[in-house]
Amino acid sequence: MTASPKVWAILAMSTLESTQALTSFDVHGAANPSSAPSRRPGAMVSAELAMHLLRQMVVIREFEVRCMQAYQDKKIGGFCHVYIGQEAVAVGCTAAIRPSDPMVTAYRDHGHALARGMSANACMAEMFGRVDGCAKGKGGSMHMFDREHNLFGGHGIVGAQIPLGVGLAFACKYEDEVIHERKSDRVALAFLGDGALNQGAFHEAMNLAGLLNTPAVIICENNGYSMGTSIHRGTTMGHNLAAKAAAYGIESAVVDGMDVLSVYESMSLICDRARRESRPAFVDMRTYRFKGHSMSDPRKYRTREEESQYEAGDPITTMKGRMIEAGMLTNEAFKSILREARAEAKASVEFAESSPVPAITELHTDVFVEPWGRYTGSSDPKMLGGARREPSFRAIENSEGLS
Amino acid sequence: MTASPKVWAILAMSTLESTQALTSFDVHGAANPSSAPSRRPGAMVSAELAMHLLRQMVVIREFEVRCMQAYQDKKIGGFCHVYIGQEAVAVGCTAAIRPSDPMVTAYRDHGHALARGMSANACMAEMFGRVDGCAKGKGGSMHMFDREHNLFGGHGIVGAQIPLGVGLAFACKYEDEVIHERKSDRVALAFLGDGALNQGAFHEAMNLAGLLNTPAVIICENNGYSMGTSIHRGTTMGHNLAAKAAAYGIESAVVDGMDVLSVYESMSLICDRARRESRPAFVDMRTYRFKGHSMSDPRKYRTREEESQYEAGDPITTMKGRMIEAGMLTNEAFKSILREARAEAKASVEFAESSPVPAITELHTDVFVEPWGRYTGSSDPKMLGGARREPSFRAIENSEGLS
Amino acid sequence: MSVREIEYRDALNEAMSEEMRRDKRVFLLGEEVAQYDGAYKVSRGMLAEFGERRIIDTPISESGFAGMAIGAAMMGLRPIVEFMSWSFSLVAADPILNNAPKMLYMSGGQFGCPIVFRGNGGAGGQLGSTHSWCVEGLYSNVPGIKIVMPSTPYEAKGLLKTAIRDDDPVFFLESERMLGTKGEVPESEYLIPFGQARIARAGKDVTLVSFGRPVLFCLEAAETLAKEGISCEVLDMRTIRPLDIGSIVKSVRKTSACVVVDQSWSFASPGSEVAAQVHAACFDDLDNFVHRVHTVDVPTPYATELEQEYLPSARRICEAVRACLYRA
Amino acid sequence: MSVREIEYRDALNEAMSEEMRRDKRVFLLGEEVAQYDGAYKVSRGMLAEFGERRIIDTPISESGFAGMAIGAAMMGLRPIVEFMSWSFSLVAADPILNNAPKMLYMSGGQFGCPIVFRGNGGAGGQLGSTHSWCVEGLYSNVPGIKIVMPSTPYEAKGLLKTAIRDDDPVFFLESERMLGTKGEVPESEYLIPFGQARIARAGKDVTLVSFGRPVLFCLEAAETLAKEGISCEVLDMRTIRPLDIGSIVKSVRKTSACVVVDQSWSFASPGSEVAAQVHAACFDDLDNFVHRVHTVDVPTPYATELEQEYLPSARRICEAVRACLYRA
Ligand SMILES: Cc1ncc(C[n+]2csc(CCOP(=O)(O)OP(=O)(O)O)c2C)c(N)n1
Ligand SMILES: Cc1ncc(C[n+]2csc(CCOP(=O)(O)OP(=O)(O)O)c2C)c(N)n1
Ligand SMILES: [Mg+2]
Ligand SMILES: [Mg+2]
Repeated sequence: MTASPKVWAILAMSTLESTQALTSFDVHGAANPSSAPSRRPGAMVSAELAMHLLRQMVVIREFEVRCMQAYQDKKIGGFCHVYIGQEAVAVGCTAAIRPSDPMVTAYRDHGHALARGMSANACMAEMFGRVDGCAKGKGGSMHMFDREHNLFGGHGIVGAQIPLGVGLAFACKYEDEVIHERKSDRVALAFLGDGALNQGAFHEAMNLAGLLNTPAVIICENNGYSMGTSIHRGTTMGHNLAAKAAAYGIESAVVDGMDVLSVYESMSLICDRARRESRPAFVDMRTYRFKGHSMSDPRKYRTREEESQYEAGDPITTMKGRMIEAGMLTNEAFKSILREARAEAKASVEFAESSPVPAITELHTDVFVEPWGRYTGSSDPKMLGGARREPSFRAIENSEGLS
Repeated sequence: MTASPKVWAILAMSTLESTQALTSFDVHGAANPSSAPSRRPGAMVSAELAMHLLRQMVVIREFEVRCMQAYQDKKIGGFCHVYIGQEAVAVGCTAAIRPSDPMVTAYRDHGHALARGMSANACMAEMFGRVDGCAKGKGGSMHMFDREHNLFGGHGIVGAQIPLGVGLAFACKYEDEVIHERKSDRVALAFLGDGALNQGAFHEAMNLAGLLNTPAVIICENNGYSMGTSIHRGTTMGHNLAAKAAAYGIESAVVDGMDVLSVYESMSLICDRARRESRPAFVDMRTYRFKGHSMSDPRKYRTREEESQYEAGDPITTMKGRMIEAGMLTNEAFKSILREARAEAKASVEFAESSPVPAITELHTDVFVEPWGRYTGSSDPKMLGGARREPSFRAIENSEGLS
Repeated sequence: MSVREIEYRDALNEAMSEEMRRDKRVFLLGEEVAQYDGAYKVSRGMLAEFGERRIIDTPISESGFAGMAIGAAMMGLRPIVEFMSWSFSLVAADPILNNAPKMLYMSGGQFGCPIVFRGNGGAGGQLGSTHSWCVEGLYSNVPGIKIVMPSTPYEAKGLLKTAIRDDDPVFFLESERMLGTKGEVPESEYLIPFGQARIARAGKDVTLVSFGRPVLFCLEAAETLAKEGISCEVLDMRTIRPLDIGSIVKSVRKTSACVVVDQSWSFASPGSEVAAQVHAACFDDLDNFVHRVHTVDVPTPYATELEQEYLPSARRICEAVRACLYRA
Repeated sequence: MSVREIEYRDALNEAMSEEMRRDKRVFLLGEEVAQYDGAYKVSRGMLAEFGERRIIDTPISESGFAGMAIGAAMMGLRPIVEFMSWSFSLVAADPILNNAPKMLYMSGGQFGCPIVFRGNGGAGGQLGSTHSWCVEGLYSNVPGIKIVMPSTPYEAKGLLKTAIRDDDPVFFLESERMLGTKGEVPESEYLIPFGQARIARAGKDVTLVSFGRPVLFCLEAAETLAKEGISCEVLDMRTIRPLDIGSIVKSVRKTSACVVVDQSWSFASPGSEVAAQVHAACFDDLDNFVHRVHTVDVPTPYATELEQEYLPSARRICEAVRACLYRA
């Protein structure tokens, strides 16, 4: 809310390589930057941008709180994975790229959608299964797509989005260089969870990215758990994911995902290099999810003490404190941000509730781009369920072979 | 043929880590032990064993020559991938393990089958599609199985055998430790080609082996090519596969696969450790296939010069020379080995030719272990092809639900 | 014989636990099966009883651990592989379809593959397109596997025990929608053989053929139709492969009408197979063509109203029966 | 219009090359497609013409490069993905079945997936169990894809051009057994629309329905049967999805007899679907049930004698036709 375009120093990109001692509740293992004591000054961020980052994180937080509530109220169905605790990642990453840079993520995708620019209304309405949802209610919580904002989903199958992300990067380069014959400077982001590291898709995608030099930045949102499995129980070398990237000759960085400025600056550097040199990169983004895996997770696999330790590093509180310290924010101003975000989140629930249920005819749309023409396959409702003695085959009359 | 149990020094296990300069035709890249000049003395091998290794290599070579001929004569169908040039690998590896250690490989599997103990007759008859084949002619060249000799295939899908191999190791340990409650000391070998490194199955299997500490020794028969694709065109970090193993915290070795003694000694050490410590290991086994990928490969992707350079390091010639030098072999003795091997290979062709074609009824056996009992599914030939107006359902009479 | 009511999930748990007590070669592996007690609590308490050597948490590597289990099965162990959802088995399609069902054949009878793959199948929980697979629509085309779809806790327990003792690969398709349903299950041991349909409800006007959860929809429809004077015979097939066509034919010869209810997509499905086989076997017996009720031939929608319309339902079954009996 | 005889493989090559000249968004990727000129020489010369940015050799990572291509298609490119064999597509089952066909639906119409997956399918070359998949038996259950099976060089070219221009995912199933077969192909451009069967041979006694290579077996059988006084109408369906049931029904209403010949396993196959649909649509027209000829319901054997017996063949088609016409 400070009008002056004040600039200030932020944390540098964390590319910690040393093996630090584990703190008592360090779920990640060595090299956890949030426990790194010394921080050196790095690039600059404008007050405007700082405010933007803070505001987005707060909006996501408030949105997710409403989302949990709506789920408890059974207004949202299916699986629902909230992003609380990880806000700095999506917010910092999307701030570091351009609107024309495509991006793809997994099923814990509300934060990415909002950070990318999807309206809270469209996102909430999607979860309510309503026509004003980003996918008309056909995708749901795990499958958020936004063509306008270059968000290529929301994908429910663990790891499946990684090759897609490499494909987005490939396409940027191909489009710019082969079709338009100019040097490409786009980059694609592909997010994955730490559990997804163990899918073959990760391996194949990393090798392809490395071989074809696709400008894909592959970001492991390493929150230390895949469901109830801590990274060390599921992933070899979990304490040093750089080894995984090194297997493909891909450079990597460890970034403090609990610090939005660190995320922003690191990702800016990493993406700039990926653009410039047209090369992939891998990021071990250290973060933590404050809530359960999905809405039905008693979190017996970790202690409340561990949780509190991470909660003490809440990315919103941290950023807020930093901005107040820098004279960029007052408590008053923060309260109004919070108020606005709450109002926005609440409004999205109301919007979603009042948005119409999709017409039953929607069931049959979006199966194909090209109209079936004289399609006479079994999806013809008349063929199925036997509603009629003898189905009238739409096409019999004008049926003709080519020869 | 020397009766005296002479022993002699062999090459040490090659765990080269340094990056050596590439020789002009080095398909593997750095750290190719076959171009390493200095060799230090290592463990010992008895004359008897030396003779066994040489003889097996010669038998495989002669067998493969016959096999190519029979293929050209259209007596063998399907795909056929010969092992010429790589003999030292299967021979050295199988000599280093015990009969009770299980083993699994890919489709270039004749060498493994013979080295493991399958008779040339059974192997050749399988390729001829005859009842005396190891799988009664139902598997074919790519799918050689031998229960008696603990060979678990021969697998046609690139990479698919790697998780199976980890499963063999898992089962050894489980059987010995959980069922029989004694410390396990078995090890399982899983072979793969360098092209298979890029399958997701490799990644998932390596991670599982690392996590579960299965005593699986995973051996990449790195012949520098997958079909027409040199390792550097298909595999990131192809010059240093240790990086791939390191991604899973698995120790690895580079072994000179053109030198059967080196293979034998290295594998002995590696397998012993895997047994003792119940841990996996990865081996970058540097080798070369002298012939094309399969029988229809003009080998345009590499030069004849490169081929001659590797042919100069023929594992049989090398071993023969070494043994003559050590006074363990005469030219005469070698000739008789060759003669015997030729006779054996030739006999296998004759055997295969005279072995009966499987009865058509074999088509329907081995689908299930447990008899169908009152199975009435569509595999009933009477149901298909409409041979009869109204199929007689075997089971109608005695059909009865439980309630 | 004492009988209690227990949940479908507990019936599965009992089947596995009993077989694991009986045979040390049996073990369970999958994501979250051990420390978490199973994502859906099917393996609740099993880690405590059997220990971590036999109840094994795996990383999210379906292809890897399915393949690993197949290797172990070739060695004579008897793994039970839990797929948290059969929807996640697509990444493991190669090991489960190319290895398990063909090993015995390719090896000329040398290596069998006594393995059970089990997990939740089917849509209905608003999980959207990626998480709602009815894999029976895909996989039942493949010879060498047995496919089981239990519709009640009783069937779940008896069939799973048979599956674990079977020497061949078995695909065992449960339903998240049914895990909490209760039903009578005897205390004493029983097994249900494969390939024997159960007459879930006897009737005379029309034969309803189904497997798994849709059997419940059929029973619901039969109730409604009874009020209209239509008497339905409901066959719970229990296994898709082997298919007990004999029992179907017997019933259809009596009723002269057949409706098949299959929760998978229609095209090239178990439902098409039943229709085609009944058509062939009962050509002169049928008064109308075999009517079919499936999920609608589109990807699975998320919105609950669309999903409900998408699924086979008692309403749609009633419509099909009326049409089949010319009462529409 | 000038017509020449060219090989099936060259017809495919021409289709791709013409479309690549026409539209820079089209590119080809797969194992050995570039420097090796294609494992089966289908892409011969294309690297030379289009360069390595558009003809791309990939590592043996079917799941990875299929997924990568799908991502690129979502961005508006039009990839052609070559599977050296469809048998190798099982490792890519998740991207090709869970992503490509559902992207449009899940995104509410925002992201389409204009992609062609193509390669050899079917048994017959003594490749054994792992390498002989007829994936139409598995994949045709899934909505959102179009499945094409060309039986001649003419169909191959015209259908592949349509596939490349189509805005939806197309599975294009070629046959290694047919790559060398020659046929007439016009010099001038033509496209063949999807969902329109071709009457490969007109007849009046029985309708033979088939797709892909087995169409040739049908024609062979028809020749034999003609000598016995049986006149067969052979329908080459060209596409399995969409299925031109209209043309089938029209023919069956004329002949009153139908035999479907499908090289996949019988259970829950395109053949079952055709039988079930014809049964439903022609209930009063058929003089006998729809007879079916498939590969035998066992894993693919290696030995040539077993494999020949395993495959559908003119002999088995003749038997089925005679049985269907009560002439057995
Ligand atoms: C292939 C596949 N297997 C299993 C699942 C079920 N599943 C959904 S999320 C999840 C855990 C993923 O953990 P991680 O990748 O760390 O992401 P996070 O939930 O921590 O964001 C699992 C096992 C799935 N969706 N896809
Ligand atoms: C999943 C899969 N993709 C493709 C193939 C076709 N293919 C058979 S062998 C081969 C090359 C494998 O090379 P490599 O692993 O190096 O083994 P090598 O032939 O050198 O022994 C390919 C691509 C296959 N069998 N399986
Ligand atoms: Mg995680
Ligand atoms: Mg190789």
